[in-house]
Amino acid sequence: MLSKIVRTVANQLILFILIFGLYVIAHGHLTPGGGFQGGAVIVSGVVMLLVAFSSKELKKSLRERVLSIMESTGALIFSILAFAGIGTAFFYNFLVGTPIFGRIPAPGPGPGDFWTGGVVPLMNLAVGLKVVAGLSAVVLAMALFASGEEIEE
Amino acid sequence: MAALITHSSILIIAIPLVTAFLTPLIGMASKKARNALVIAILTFVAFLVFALARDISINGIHIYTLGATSPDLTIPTGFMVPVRIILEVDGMSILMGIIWSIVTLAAAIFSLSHIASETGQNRFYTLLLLMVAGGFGMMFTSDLFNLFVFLEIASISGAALIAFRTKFADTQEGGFKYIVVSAIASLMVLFAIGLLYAQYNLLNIGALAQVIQYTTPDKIALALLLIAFTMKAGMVPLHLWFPDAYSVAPASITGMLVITSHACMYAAFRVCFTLYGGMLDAPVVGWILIVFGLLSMFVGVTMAVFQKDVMRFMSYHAISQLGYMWVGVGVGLAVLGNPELVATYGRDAISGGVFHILNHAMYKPLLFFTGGALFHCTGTRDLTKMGGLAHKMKWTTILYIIGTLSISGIPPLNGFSSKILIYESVYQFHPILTITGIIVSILTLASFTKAFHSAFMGAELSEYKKVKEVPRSMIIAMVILAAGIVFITLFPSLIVNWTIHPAADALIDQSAYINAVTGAIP
Amino acid sequence: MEHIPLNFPFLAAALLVGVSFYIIIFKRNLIKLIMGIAMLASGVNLFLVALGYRAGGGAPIYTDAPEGPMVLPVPQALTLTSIVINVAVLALMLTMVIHIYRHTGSLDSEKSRKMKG
Amino acid sequence: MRRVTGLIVLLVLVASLVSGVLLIHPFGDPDASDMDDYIIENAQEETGNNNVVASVVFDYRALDTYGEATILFTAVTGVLLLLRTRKRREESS
Amino acid sequence: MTFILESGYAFWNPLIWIIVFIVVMVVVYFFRRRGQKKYKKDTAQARIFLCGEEVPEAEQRHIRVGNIYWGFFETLKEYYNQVLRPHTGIINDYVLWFVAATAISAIVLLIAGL
Repeated sequence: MLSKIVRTVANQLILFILIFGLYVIAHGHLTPGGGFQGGAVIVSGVVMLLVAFSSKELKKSLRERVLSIMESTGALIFSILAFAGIGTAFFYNFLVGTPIFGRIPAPGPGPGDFWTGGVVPLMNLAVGLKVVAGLSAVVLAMALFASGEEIEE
Repeated sequence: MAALITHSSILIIAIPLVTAFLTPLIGMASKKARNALVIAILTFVAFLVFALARDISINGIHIYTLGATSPDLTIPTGFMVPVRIILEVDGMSILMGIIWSIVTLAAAIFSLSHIASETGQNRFYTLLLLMVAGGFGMMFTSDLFNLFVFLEIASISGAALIAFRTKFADTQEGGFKYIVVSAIASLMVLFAIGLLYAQYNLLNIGALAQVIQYTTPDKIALALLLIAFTMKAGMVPLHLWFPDAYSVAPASITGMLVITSHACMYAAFRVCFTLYGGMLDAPVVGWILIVFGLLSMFVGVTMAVFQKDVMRFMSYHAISQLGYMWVGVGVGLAVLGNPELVATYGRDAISGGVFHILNHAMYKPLLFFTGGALFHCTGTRDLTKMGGLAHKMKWTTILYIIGTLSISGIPPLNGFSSKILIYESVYQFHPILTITGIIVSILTLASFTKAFHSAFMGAELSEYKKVKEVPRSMIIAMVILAAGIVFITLFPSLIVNWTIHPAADALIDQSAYINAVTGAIP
Repeated sequence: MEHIPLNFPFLAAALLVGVSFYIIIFKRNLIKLIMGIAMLASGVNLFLVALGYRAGGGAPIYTDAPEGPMVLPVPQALTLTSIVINVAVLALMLTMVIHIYRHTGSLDSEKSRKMKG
Repeated sequence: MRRVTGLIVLLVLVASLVSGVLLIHPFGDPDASDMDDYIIENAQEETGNNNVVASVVFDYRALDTYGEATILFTAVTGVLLLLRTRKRREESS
Repeated sequence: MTFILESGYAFWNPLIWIIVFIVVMVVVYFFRRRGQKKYKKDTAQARIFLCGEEVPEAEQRHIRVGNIYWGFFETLKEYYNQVLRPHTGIINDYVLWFVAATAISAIVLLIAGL
């Protein structure tokens, strides 16, 4: 556990990292970024917390069981989105042309519309959830194992 | 039902994946529900595979374009080359799929009691299902990069499963070696994919095969792909990691790892026959495969005679048996440019090699399972500590004998029927290949007799007074594979006509694979 | 051969692969070996992403895109996939090395080995 | 001995890799780009995405991404499987 | 015919083999029945005779794996010395073999194409 200054700063900074990561995830279909990248940004915040506080402290708020469930949920959402298009073909982008994320942008360079992309923004969200949960679980498990703590089954 | 068949190729990959994501959630609630789910899903997948196999035997190559407006629409309307990922299942792929579905089902049943006393079972079954999906993906995809992705799924889950028993040091070492080798091999595959992509701007195997030129970068890419896949398949002199990784894994996983080796072998065949095909300098590549194959046969079996660890001993035999397939298919590849020789003995050689894959996939997991049963009962893999186990483990003994006779090519068991196909066709190419094959076969019988004697024969030993026959689920798993052996034994011609010849023809006939993608009428 | 001066990124990728193979072959420390594999992955990724470059091209994103050609999008997607795969592989490798160190007390690939022959 | 053989072999490999990469298209000028041009032109219309890379990742090559997500899941499961400790300690105590 | 496997030169039929096997077994059984009738179990007839020495316990008589095929290994000692040399068990060597095989096959393919 590092000094109080570091802990306080980390406590404040995590919010901004979280917002930035969510921005990267949510705008993955418009700007550079996406689920993996945004997820990695958020996990970097988790690593910062892990350095600032000890793994013992972090274990209280980030339960591995919860992380495991979150990860499975993300993967299942992704699978459901993939299976939903099976009426036509697996992974068919069935949301294009529907009210949800279904608008089609004007061809060529443009300002970009949030409600476009079909299933892509949703898949970005699912992947983001999965990456956040998965990589946090790995980092946390390694830290806990190194410090000789117990890891949940 | 028709819709199920249309989508079956992706369902075979996706259903185990979804189940793998669900397994941790269900496992938290109930162990029994989880076990039942795993077995049920694998049975359903096996059913789908057989349905797809029937469909392919009637309607020809099955094709599935992911995300297109219609699964048959491989190339976007008004365009020349495929853009999306395409799954393409032909005779060879479905043969591998049938093998994989049977062996995974048996392995899952075997695991039920084999790892019953260990912790971390939820994650074990998750990884097992992921490995199943990775294997099917490798066999069914027709996209090079997708092949790389599924290769990685299979190897990462395999490595984690090898290291499953964390309390032993050697499991960690075996898992580490396996993952290092896999990582390097798959990165080199990726490099080769980059070389091919740079020149033709394509990733689909069929579309690439149509335009490939065999330029210098193509040759480098061929060398990288070939050696990377042969390394993953465990060919001498790249076999060194093979016994280290296979001997320490739980026996059910070892049985599956053998088939992932076959899948990598299948990928190597796919690269040689389908991707390069007619452009290939066939005699040179054929001779490379034959020479390495002969080395595998001989070094594998002589190292096996030497071993004292039962799983290690069987792993070396797996290397040796893989050599037969390399030789058989290598001879077929060497004469590929000459249609006359292909008709005389090339097709028979390839059929023999492919038939040996099927046979090996039946008896080698069976033997590994018996080795696992010995470990389950005695707590050791060391043959020097064993003896007299036939008194207590009658079923295991009988199944071990079936496996032994089969692997040594004793008539009438199935190992003989594929070996005779290889011997007779390969003899016309070069007699020394057949002679080596027969010597290796004799040494195989000798070493298995030795292991049989030291583990099963002799008087009951005092330290194993309390040993009991293995639990029923393990016996059921072994009996499934033994039933496969008996079936192939009794109806060799049926199997060859229905599955082996279509597979061999799929390898020889490159144009059918290309036409299925590009949509040309054959 | 006339385009050698322009091919430096490809050359760098090939040399990076060579250097990382040197590390993997000659360094006995397991952590260094893992670093070598990470470098190998970087070399391959560099090669892949360099394949898609088009002179003067911008990112293949239409949102407020400048005029001009766009670089090829598929190599970028492949590289993204490959990077994530390598993260996964490295995590698993490090876990196994932690265990190897716990069991044998050594990170040397010769001293920590149990299986031979 | 091992060092010399290793270096020679390594140099041969690097030489062949270099000869391979030098003979492909010049940097910044791909020879063939049919597939990518098709994607750049049609991504907006077919998938409704302004970000062409995202449309490749999640639409044209979605199975790769599915596999990639699966690999991450696999690795996380593997790491958590290998670092499990609780039950073992109960056994030993 | 689902039983006959054509193999290029000849054919293979497991059914015929099994029938012949059964016939041979019957013949062997027939000869066996004509054997000595005086044999009795658990008499001195059936015991092991070791030059009058004391016979060790059944458990000690089991030949362990290390002692089987001793002559084979002794004859092939040179071969085994050579073949065991690459099996070092060091992961770096495994990668070296991979690099060597790739380099050699790349060279072979390049030279063969000239």
